[in-house]
Amino acid sequence: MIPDFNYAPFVWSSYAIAAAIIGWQVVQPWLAHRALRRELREDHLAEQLEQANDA
Amino acid sequence: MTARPILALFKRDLRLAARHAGQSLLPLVFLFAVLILIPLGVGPGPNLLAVMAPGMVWVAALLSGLLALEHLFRPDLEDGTLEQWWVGDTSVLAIVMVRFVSHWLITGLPVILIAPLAAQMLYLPPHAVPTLMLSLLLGTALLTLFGGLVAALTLGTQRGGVLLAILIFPLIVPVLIFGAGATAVVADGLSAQAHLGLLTALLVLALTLVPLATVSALRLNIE
Amino acid sequence: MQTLIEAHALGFKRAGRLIFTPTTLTLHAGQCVVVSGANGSGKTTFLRLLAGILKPAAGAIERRAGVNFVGHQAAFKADLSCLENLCFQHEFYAGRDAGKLLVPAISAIEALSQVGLIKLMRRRAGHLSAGQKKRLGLAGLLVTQAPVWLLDEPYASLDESGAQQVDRLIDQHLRHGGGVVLSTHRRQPVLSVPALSCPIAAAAEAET
Amino acid sequence: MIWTTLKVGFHKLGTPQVFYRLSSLLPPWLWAGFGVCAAIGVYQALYVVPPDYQQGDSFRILYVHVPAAWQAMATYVVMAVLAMIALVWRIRVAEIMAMVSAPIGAAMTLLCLATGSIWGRPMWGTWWAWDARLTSMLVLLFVYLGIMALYAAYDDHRKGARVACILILVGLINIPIIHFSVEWWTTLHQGATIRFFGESTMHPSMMPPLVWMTVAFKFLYAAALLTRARNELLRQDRSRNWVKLLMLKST
Repeated sequence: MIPDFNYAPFVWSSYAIAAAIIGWQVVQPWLAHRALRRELREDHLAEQLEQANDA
Repeated sequence: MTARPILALFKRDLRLAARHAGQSLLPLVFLFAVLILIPLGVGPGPNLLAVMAPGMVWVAALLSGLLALEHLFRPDLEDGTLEQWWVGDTSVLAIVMVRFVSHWLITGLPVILIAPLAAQMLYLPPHAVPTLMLSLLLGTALLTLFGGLVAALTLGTQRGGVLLAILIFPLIVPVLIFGAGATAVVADGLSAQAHLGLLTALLVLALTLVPLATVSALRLNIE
Repeated sequence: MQTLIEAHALGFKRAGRLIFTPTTLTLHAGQCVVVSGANGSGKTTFLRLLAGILKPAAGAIERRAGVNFVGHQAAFKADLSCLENLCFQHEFYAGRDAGKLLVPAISAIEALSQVGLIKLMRRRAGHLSAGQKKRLGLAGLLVTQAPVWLLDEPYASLDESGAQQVDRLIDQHLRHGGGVVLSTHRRQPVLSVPALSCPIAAAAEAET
Repeated sequence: MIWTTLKVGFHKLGTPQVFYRLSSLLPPWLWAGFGVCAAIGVYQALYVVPPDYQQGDSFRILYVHVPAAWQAMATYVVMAVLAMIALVWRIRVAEIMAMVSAPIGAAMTLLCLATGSIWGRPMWGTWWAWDARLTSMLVLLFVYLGIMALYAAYDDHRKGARVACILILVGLINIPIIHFSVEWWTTLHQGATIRFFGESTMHPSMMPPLVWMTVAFKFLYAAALLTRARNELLRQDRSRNWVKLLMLKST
C-alpha cells in the first residue's frame, strides 16, 4: 500500500510537515473555542456565587 | 523552607512569559534578523560566510541576550512584587536562582535549540554544530548570570538599558572569546577542550558568586 | 497573650542620617497598632523594617509569627488575572511554617467574593482601578495565613464602604488571634477593640 | 437598485451577529471542500503521477511546496485588501479577518520554506541557500510574525488592529521591493517553470494534482479564516450578552 519512493525520507517528511501545519489550522480554532466556552461558564458560576453572597 | 514557594514562583514566571510571548521571543527574532542581515550585507558566497559563521552566530546570540536583560528585575520593581521577596522566610537567594533559571529557559534555551538552523544558514560545517550548541549552552547561562547581576545593579537608575549594555560589555568579552573560539577551532578540525574548559570554569565561578551579589544589589536598590 | 513581633529601638539610616528616632513596638495577638506621624516622617519605612524588607540600621527586631506586608502598591502582576495572582499568593506563602493562624486559609474565589471583586475574577490585575487594586491586596491577605498584617495606608483610594470592609476584615483577623500594624492619614480604623498608637517622631537633629 | 442592495448587504455583513451566523454556516462546507480536494490531490500526487526522469520521486514535494508558496502570497494580498477596507471604512469584521489571516499566512510561508528546504537537500545538496526567492519568502515570514506580534501587543483590539493594518499595507509595498532587490543575486532557484499564461515547461501529466492541491489550499484558507474570525469575534465580545447567551445556551 505504501509506495516505495527513492528519496522517500524527504518526500514523507515534507508531507508530514504539511499534515502537521494544516492539522494545526484545524485544531487551533477548536481548542480556542472550547477554552473560551469553559472560561465563560466559569464566569457565569462566579456571578451566581456573587448573587448568592449578596442575597 | 519547603519547595512549594519556589515552584509557585517558577510557574508564575513561565506563565508570565507565555502571557506576553512576543516579548519573551524577542531575542530569538532579533537573532534571526541579525543572521539574515549578514549575508545580505556581506554577500551570499558560502565559503566567505563559513569563515565568519562561528563569530557571527555568537555575536548575534549575545546581543539578542542583552535585549531580554531589561525584563529581569525591573518589572518586579515597578509593580511592587520585588519587595515582597524579603517578606516571609523564603530565602531570597533561592528566589533569585529561580528567576535566573526561568529567564535562561525563556531566552537562552530557544537560542541554543535554534543554533543548528542558524549555523546552517551561514554554512557552518556540520561537525562544528554540537560544539556550537555546547558553547552556547555555557554562554547563554553566563550571559543570564552576568546580565542579572548588572540588571540588579542598575535597577536604581531610571532607564538602565544603556548603562546595562556598557556595564555588561567587559563581562561578556571573555565569554565571547572562548565561545566563538571553541566553535571556530572545531570548525577547523581541532579540539576545543581548552576553550570549553575555561568557559565551564567561568560558569562555575559565576554560579557561586553572582547570585549572592545579586541579592545584596537588589536589597540596596529597593530602598 | 502571645507576642507576635518585638521591635526594640528600631531605626533606619538614609544617606547616613537616621530618618526617625528609634522606636520600640511590641505587638500582641489580637492587637491593632496605628503608626501615626506627619507626612514623610518614615511611617512606611518603619513598616518595611517590621516586614523585613529593609535591614535596620539601629535596634533589633524579633518576629515570632509569619508576616504579610501590603504597601501603597498592591504587589500583583498586571498581566495575570486576579484569580491567578491570588492562587500564586496562596501557593507562595503556603510554604511558610512560622506560626500559623488556627483558621484555614480561604480559597482565592472565596477571598475575591469577600472583597467584592468576584466579577473581575478573570480580568487582568493591570486593568483594575486604584480602589479595586487595594481590595485585591486585601484579598491577598485573606488567602495567606500570616498572623501579622502590616498595612501601609489600607484606606487610601477606597470609598467608605471599602474602608468599612477593611475594618471588618481587621476585626475578624484580630478575633482569630492575629495582629495588625497599619499606617493611615485621614481615616482612623473603627474597630470593636480600640487601636493602640505608635507615634513616629522625626530624628533629633543632633543624632548623626 | 442592485448597487444599493449590494451596499446595504456589504455594511450589514459588518454587524457581528450577521457575520457570526455566516461564519458558522460556511466553514463546515469549506472544510469538506478542502478534505475532498486534498484527498484527491494527495492521492494523485503520490500514487498516480509517474516519477520524474531527473528528480525521481523527490519532485512529489512540489505538490505541497508550490501550493503553499502561492497561498502564502495570495493570503498576503487578501489580507492587504481586508486591511484597506478596515482602514478606510472602519469595518470591524474586516479588521478581524485581516488580523486572523496573519497566522494562516505565516503557517503557509513556514510550510513553503520547510518543504522547499527539504526538497533542496537532495537537489542542490544544501538545506538553505541565500537565493532570491528563498530570502524574500523568509522576509515575508518575518512580516507576518511582525503583524501578529504588533496586534498582540495592544490590549485594545480595535486600536491594535488598525495599527497592524497600516503595517500590512507597508509590508505590501515592501515585499515586491525585497523580491527584486535580491533577484540580482545569481539565483539557484529554477526559473518560473509553471506558467498558466505562457507555455508551461512542466509535463502536462503532472498538472492535475497541482490543480487539486492548489484548490484544496484555497478551501483551507477560507475555512481557517472564517473559523478563526468567528473565535476572535467571540473572544472580543465575550463580555456582551449575545455571546454569553449563545455560549452558555448551547452547552
